[in-house]
Amino acid sequence: MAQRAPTASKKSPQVSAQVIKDLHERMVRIRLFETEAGKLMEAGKLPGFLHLYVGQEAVAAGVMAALRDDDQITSTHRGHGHAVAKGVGFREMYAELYGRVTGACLGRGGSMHINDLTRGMLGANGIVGAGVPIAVGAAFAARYKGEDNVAVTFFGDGATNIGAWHEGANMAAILGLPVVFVCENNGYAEFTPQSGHMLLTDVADRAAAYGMPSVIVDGMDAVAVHRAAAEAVERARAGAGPMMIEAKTYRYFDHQGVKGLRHPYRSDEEVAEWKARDPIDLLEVRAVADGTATRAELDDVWQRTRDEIADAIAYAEASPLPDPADLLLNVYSG
Amino acid sequence: MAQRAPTASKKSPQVSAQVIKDLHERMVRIRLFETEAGKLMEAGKLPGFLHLYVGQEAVAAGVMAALRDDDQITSTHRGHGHAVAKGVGFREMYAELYGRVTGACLGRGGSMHINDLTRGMLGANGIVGAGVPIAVGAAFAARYKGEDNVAVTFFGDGATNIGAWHEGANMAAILGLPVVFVCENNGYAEFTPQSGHMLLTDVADRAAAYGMPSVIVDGMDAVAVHRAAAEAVERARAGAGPMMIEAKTYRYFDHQGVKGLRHPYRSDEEVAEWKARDPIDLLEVRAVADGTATRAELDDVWQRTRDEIADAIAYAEASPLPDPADLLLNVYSG
Amino acid sequence: MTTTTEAPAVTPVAAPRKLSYVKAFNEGLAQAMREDENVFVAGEDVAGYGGVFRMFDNLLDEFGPRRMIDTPISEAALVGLGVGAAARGLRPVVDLMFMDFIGVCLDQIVNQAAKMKYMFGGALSVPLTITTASGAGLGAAAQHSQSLEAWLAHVPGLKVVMPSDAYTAKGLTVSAIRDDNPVVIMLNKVLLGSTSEVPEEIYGIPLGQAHTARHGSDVTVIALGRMVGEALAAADELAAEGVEIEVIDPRSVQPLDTETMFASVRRTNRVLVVHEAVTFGGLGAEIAAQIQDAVFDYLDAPVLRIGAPFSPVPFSPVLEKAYVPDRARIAQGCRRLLERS
Amino acid sequence: MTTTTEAPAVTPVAAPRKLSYVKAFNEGLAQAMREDENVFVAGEDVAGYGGVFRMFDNLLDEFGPRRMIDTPISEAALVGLGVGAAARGLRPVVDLMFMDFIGVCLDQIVNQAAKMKYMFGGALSVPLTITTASGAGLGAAAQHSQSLEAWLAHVPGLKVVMPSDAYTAKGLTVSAIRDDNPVVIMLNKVLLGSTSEVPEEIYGIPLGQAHTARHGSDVTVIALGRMVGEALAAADELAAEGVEIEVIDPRSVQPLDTETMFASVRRTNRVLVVHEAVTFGGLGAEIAAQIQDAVFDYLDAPVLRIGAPFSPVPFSPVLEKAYVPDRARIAQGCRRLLERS
Ligand SMILES: Cc1ncc(C[n+]2csc(CCOP(=O)(O)OP(=O)(O)O)c2C)c(N)n1
Ligand SMILES: Cc1ncc(C[n+]2csc(CCOP(=O)(O)OP(=O)(O)O)c2C)c(N)n1
Ligand SMILES: [Mg+2]
Ligand SMILES: [Mg+2]
Repeated sequence: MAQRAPTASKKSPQVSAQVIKDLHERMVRIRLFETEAGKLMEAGKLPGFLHLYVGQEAVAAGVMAALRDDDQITSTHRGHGHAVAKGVGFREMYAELYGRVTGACLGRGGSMHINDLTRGMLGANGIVGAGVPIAVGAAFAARYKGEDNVAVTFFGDGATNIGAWHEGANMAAILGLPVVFVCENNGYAEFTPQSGHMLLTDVADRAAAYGMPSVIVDGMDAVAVHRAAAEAVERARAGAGPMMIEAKTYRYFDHQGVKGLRHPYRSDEEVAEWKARDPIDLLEVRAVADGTATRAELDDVWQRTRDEIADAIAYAEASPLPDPADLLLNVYSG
Repeated sequence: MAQRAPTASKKSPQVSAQVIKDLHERMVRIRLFETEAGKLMEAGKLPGFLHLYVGQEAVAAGVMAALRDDDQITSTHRGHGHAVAKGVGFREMYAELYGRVTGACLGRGGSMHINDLTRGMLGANGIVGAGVPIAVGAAFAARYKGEDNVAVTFFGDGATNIGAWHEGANMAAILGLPVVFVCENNGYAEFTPQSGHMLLTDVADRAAAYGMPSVIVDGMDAVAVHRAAAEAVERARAGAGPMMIEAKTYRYFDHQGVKGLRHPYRSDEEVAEWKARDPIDLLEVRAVADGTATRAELDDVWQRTRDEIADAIAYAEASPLPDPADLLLNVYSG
Repeated sequence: MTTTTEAPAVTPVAAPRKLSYVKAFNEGLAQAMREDENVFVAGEDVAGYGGVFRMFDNLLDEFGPRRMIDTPISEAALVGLGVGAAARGLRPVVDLMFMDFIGVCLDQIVNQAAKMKYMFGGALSVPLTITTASGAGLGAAAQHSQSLEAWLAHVPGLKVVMPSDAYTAKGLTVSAIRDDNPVVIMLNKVLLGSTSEVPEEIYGIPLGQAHTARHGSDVTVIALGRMVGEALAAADELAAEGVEIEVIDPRSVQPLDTETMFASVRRTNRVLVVHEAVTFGGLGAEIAAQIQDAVFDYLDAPVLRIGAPFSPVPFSPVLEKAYVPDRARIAQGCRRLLERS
Repeated sequence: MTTTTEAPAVTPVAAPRKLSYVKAFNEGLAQAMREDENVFVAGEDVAGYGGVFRMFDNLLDEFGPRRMIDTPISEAALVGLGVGAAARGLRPVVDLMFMDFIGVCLDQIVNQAAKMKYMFGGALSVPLTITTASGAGLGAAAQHSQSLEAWLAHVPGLKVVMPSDAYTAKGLTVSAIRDDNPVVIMLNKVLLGSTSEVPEEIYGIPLGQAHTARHGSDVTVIALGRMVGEALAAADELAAEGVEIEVIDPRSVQPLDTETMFASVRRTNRVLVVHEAVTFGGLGAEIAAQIQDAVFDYLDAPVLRIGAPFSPVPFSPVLEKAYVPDRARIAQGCRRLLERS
């Protein structure tokens, strides 16, 4: 069954111009970071795997704009968007993709382990679903210490089929922890459509199995995501326990890499339908139409970001490689 | 939160006298098998652990009376009731509890691994939830081979919190396999009440997360269980896919052993309330009242079963121990 | 179903057919599926997509959706499905994609598949095959690069094979599927595209029979999986120095054919074991322990082990290269063994 | 938090206090909780019930439900909770009840807890303690009796300790909790009620430091966990025959103090390693491999390993008894070593 693009909400967004600009900038940053990363991979400059986030920007941007710096997130194999939106620097991220010692993981982790504890980014993760219980633990720690930060865990539609996801959801619910569960439903788990991996139309319906409320949002509409996230986050922060958000979204590139397609698992029409509702376009058109931003302002964001990316890539390329003599660095503490 | 005993259905059971007698006999067989096993354990005659099924007889009896011999079941750590009801012999079972070479596992498995492939009993299991995917596999095999047998997997309320349960339920649903999920909700996972391990009142509500229908039955009423099971089994046999039954029931003895209580996790009132609705009493009273069976007929079942048990225990005690020289027997096939 | 078709002697014909490792695996699997209607394949993206490593290419076309099953991301249920189906007489092949994912389903492999026959008093067999891709070298980092054969070989009831080239990838796959026990096939990711001569007809390679890949009299090198090729390359290098290395490929690590190793060491008196896995607690430890026990008096030097250092697999290629043993380190090890009088 | 209070010398006072293994564990845990507000305990029935082995008795009374958490049967989420909480600065103690259940949560232990610091470039520590009961001897059969230290010791980033008596149960527990790395504490089920002298004050026992439990000159016996007591009993038996056995208790198997072993073997020239786990691929293999490598020239006989045979743990006590190594087999092994010239 093909993933259908939700139709745009006609309601005018009830968020401030500042938030709109914030969402826009976060999305542009992700889009350009990822597009350039894809090009670098195609050019053979990056080792390892690359799961690009392009198309899903509204989700990371919308959620992260609702978080404080000390709020914690756990991410997935498709984690760059979350990292960028949470404020992890381009330099550390590209340097990591290049395997340089200046990278976010000192070159030890690569794409799937980018993290930044100073920004509450508790790491991408190579194991589907594994970040879910870790976020539950982060939320536990917050409550234990009497802090009011919350944890957000991102996962795909496919990830909701794995045991750790189920266990993590129930654990958060029974312990009443401040965790927001964000399902980025892009309609596919690798090459398997949602209809091939679960009988439900809405992943959000799974929340009820844990006594957890849930909401479904248009994952191409950053404002819609943001409003839902702000509500869920405030709810969690106030001690009302976990909640789930399902954002219906789409990835533009292949599961891994840029164009590895050898199996027509998605139709051209489907891809086109979703791209026609590109989250950045959508936000820009509305922002210009309602006077929130001028075209020039928006263009300036793109240009500034491009410059920052060029600098970051140059930084990464100029950075030294790790020293094989340090192979055992950080295996243990102390 | 205390587990409340459901009130008895006032509807007169719409099943034949033969089925009533069948249910009665299966329950008596379980009750006596378990009561005697408990005594043997108390007397220090049985090594290992013993998770008694007393109190829950209506579930095993009700479900198994709806199955054919070639239907398959997977069971749990609390598996004697399922085995007895599925027709596994007392001799092999007691001999196994005694660790004799004549036992159901040749003395290798003990209580938690009793099985009988000739009766479709695919084994008790020491790992909570592990039997669930195995039943899914058995159902897969049936459909693959074009056979119309179904698989039933038993599990407790607590087991629905483990990943394998979730994965198994979704797998059965998406593959549309003939599996019946039977939750024996006895209100506790070891010493933790249901309210301490999930936010739901009805475990059956979890079925919706897989697009699976479900039904809740009075697990002290063998007829009610039987009718629900017959429906679910026929549905599965007809190719309509999996379904979940939640039977609200209670265990009379401790989680493990007979009276290991050191923590008042259940009130005397609660225990008494449930015992007042003893599944065998309930059936006997109704059967005598509506003329389905005479007291003498029912007593005869008890007596015959007692005799068979005495014989089986004598058989077990007279059976030889395994020979340590055969330690490596059956590690591999071929 | 345990009969093993012996490998046909590779007679030198006009143009011996070469096949890649992954295609040889695929061919063996397809032939085993043709041979036995009870064989089916289940896993994530194995059917429609043909597997992320193309291990299952074209099988959906030939065998259809009844025998090629795409599953949700639910490895515990996937292996459990295999266990249940095997218990009921089928011969499932379930794919774990990356070996590193085994941590989410090890209970079904170790506590269910491996022990069921024993615990049940022999009442059934579990003819389950588990395929998975292991090994470092692709910059896939710590959670997608492990070689965990030591865990599995420590489990009574399991068998574990590590094909070292296309020929063994096919033959071990066929034997694994024909075997009545749970067998884990560890395909090496770096070898997927490597080619060697592969007979067209179906053939099995006996599990638990080591193969002497090269004969030599000076040092025995026992190499697992991808390290066999590295050892052969090291042998070439050392041959130029006048040193003759014997290379043994155990092919299966459980059961492990130690007799072939002992016999070799009795001749060479020096032995090196090499694998990709971390040295500490790796298979090399078991092999070394058995050798020093069985042929103690023949050893002119302690058994030398080469494996990965005690760290997770690093991402950066410069580190990963230093991490994984290679021909240079093997040659180096052999020289060290020979220096010892 | 990595400072280790050295074990106070056990000075012979009027009536040295004896405590059971499980109570010593409990006392160490309670003292560590008093010492550090960031320590909490989570697991199935650990709070209200005090743990099925009474490991957590009375802790709920003292520390309340904030620090003693009963969880659902969700071991993957339980360990994950610990990983996340540890990453955020707490010092979680999570309980797995039976070690055999590790197969349902190994991913969180091995791919998350153990690797996180490394993969993240050192950005954090994971000061997580995992407690679990291991070992055979209670007729608990194949899924409730395993000793799986070999799996864990093979994982870079983890530490693993195996207390052999009440004294080490307390001290290793304290050190595990104080350690900034993930540490698995394997309590032995059969030892739970066994008693030994245990100081009342809090003390740590350094991880990675073996203890020579008995000095002797004829054979070194390296024994893990419960086997230490068996080895000491065998030593008594052999002493009557005029044979002096040195018994080494590694206490922690990762890190493993091989120097103490090497030094001993240099004096005794004969060594036996004994553990409850299956011999093939067990820790004994690693120890044997290291010893034959490091002190090859000092060995008068090959390193002898004694472990369980290659089968799941059988249920029937008569089989289980034959399965688990004991003092008789250890004594027998020592005699065999001494026969060898
Ligand atoms: C436990 C585990 N199983 C399988 C994989 C391989 N894998 C990586 S991503 C992926 C698909 C995930 O789908 P989804 O959760 O929908 O996320 P998306 O890729 O669509 O963002 C799979 C199967 C894995 N990394 N971990
Ligand atoms: C994976 C796993 N975790 C924990 C246990 C220990 N354990 C055995 S039975 C049990 C409680 C099961 O509760 P429930 O599913 O409700 O079944 P009941 O005992 O009530 O019949 C637990 C925690 C286990 N055997 N396996
Ligand atoms: Mg997806
Ligand atoms: Mg229960």
